[in-house]
Amino acid sequence: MSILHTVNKSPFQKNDLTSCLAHANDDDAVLMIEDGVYGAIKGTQAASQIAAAGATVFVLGVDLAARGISEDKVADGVSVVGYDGFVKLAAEHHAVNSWL
Amino acid sequence: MSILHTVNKSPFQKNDLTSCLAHANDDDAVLMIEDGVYGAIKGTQAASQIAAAGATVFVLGVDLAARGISEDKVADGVSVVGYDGFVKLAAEHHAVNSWL
Amino acid sequence: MSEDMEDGGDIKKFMYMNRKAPYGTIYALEALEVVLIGAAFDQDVSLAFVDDGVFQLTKGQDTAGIGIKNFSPAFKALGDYDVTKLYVEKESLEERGLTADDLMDLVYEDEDDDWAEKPSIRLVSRDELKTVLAEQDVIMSF
Amino acid sequence: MSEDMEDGGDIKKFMYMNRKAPYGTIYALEALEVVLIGAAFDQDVSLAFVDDGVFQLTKGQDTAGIGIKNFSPAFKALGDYDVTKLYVEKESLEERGLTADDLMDLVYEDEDDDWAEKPSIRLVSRDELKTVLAEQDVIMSF
Amino acid sequence: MKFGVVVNEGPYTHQASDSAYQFTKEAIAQGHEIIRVFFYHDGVNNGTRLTVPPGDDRHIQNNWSELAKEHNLDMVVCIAAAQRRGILDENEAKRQGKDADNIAEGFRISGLGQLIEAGIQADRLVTFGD
Amino acid sequence: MKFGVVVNEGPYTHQASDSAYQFTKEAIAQGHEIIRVFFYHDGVNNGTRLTVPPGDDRHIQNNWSELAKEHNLDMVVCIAAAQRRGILDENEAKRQGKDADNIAEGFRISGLGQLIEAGIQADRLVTFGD
Repeated sequence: MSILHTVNKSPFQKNDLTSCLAHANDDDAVLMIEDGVYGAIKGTQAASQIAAAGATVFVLGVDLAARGISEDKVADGVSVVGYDGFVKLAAEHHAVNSWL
Repeated sequence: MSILHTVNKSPFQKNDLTSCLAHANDDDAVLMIEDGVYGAIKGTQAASQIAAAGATVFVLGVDLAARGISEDKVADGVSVVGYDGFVKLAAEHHAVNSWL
Repeated sequence: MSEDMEDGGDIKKFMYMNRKAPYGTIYALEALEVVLIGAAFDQDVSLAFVDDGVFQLTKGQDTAGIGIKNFSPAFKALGDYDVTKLYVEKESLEERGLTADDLMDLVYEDEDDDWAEKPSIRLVSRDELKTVLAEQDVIMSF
Repeated sequence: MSEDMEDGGDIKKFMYMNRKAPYGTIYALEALEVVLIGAAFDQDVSLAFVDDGVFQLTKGQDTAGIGIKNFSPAFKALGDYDVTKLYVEKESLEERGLTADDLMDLVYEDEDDDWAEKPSIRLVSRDELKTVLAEQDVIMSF
Repeated sequence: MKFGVVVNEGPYTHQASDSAYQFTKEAIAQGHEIIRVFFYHDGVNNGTRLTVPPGDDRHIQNNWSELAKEHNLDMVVCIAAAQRRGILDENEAKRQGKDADNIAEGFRISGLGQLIEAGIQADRLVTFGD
Repeated sequence: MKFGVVVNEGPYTHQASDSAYQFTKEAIAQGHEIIRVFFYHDGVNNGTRLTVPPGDDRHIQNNWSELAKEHNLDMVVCIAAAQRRGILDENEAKRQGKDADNIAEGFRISGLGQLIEAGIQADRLVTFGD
């Protein structure tokens, strides 16, 4: 059974994304929201961790836009979704685990 | 002129201690309080960073005791002080920088 | 699905994820309050202690000097509430310079084994915990 | 000591340390509110953007989709309030995959140089910032 | 599908309440049922009617109260968390000997059991916090 | 020596207010002068009189109010931060058309200028937060 994980904190200041990726199974999904969206920026340590992870990784587009991170800065392998996608991901997975 | 830096967050989950130590000058003092006191535990990555730092490092004893970290677990080079020591350190340095 | 129709209701697997240290913030205490209330609901309850969450279980906590109530004794009551599965992640302990000896002795009496006293803390590797997480129906995070 | 007895009062060096990203928490916005009020007090004001604080200055912020007010335009007003020293740490930018081109153009008019328009953002290395920090009288952290 | 939503931080300081609000609106728009919005920890502070945010910013409490009215949402503030933080309804204020209350329209104060119940009854429980 | 103390988080949720209280008491005990305690961000929530913490825990607001009374402390709650979060005194409540106020004894509501002034007048400004 697969889980949707949400991460809402910057990976540059807090370990939540690192810990989430280390605890996610390969059929899980990880969605970065709020300050968590900074994890989507390409060319960073966070992007390397995401590339190495087994889980599928998403990022909330409206939180990216709010922070002035344009989609051409988003690392390969990270899919941008809206709140509609967030609700769908929550429905498609068996449980939601928020990494607070 | 020297600064007293305070760090109140766990170094295992947040980067505040790392950033503080990287920005402290050699004549500065760093005081770990609240959840920051976990940085005083010997044998950890945080303890290695402290050992390599130029600044003098202190830890608030009452916050250690609250968390069940006995003083024999405190890394060499970290001095345990009480609130009396905290106030004195604040008075002795030119300014206080809280790493929030 | 871990559903069970006896007693006319579903039994769900509830996981309380504890990732924060005590006292610096209130999340650990208020998480424990949820667990204690939740124990009355006859669900299949587990707790995980990961990252700084392992600090919640240290023995010898003495909060007199900071003026905050020491709530660590309440973990000892969990067994009486049939909350008997406390998963503690080995990697999180090690990174923090702790061993199982630094943690409180938490036990429960096993009604299926002549009320023998058994440890509630289950030391698990990160990989073992991943398997436990995948089985859960509801994950509450603190 | 950076004390100055002219005008009958001391002038202190005030440093506002910004280490948090905008919108996820309110600290960045409420820090800016302090800076704007503080500008009326004729002190020697600097701002530092370190760690996630550098994210406060990205250009193109558009908050329509999250329903929160976009306060980044207010940084452009700082020059008019004689707040002209914004230290941005290079190492913090680089770790986050950003360059100076990703930041807003913030300028002020230099009254000592025939009101020439000059950049307010000063890119500094961590070592340079350490020197600036050592000179401060009051450090407010957000 | 039945969703439960948990809000663990107060208004304005963290984005949690804003995100939960956007998520809840979108879930309703997709035809899902929101069986409860539960406010815990500092989340109880979303339920005070005394906030006066700047006129050019969103009014978080009003947004929740209006959404609740429109869609008949059950918005529950945890009583234990609320007492610690000074969120009271008229009954609680009387019972505690306080001379004022501050609960906003559409919020009700109840026990933690309501959170567990939401976990049991909802198909998905989604938590927003810090 | 003159100290200013800043509290940036609310009661119970973070240790900041407890630490600031212990620091302030000790500074007074050592003969220092506390020129002001300034409550900013969620720190304004320390100033509500409506909290009802469990009987076996500390009462943070009472502790501050009593310390202020005993040592004539100037405890200032930032007005802008307080409005966002629903902390009002009688005047503010009237001005904003609210039917209740919740400020506690010993706290006064004023502007951010009081924080800057504390920075200028104090020999040391010490901040507690998250």
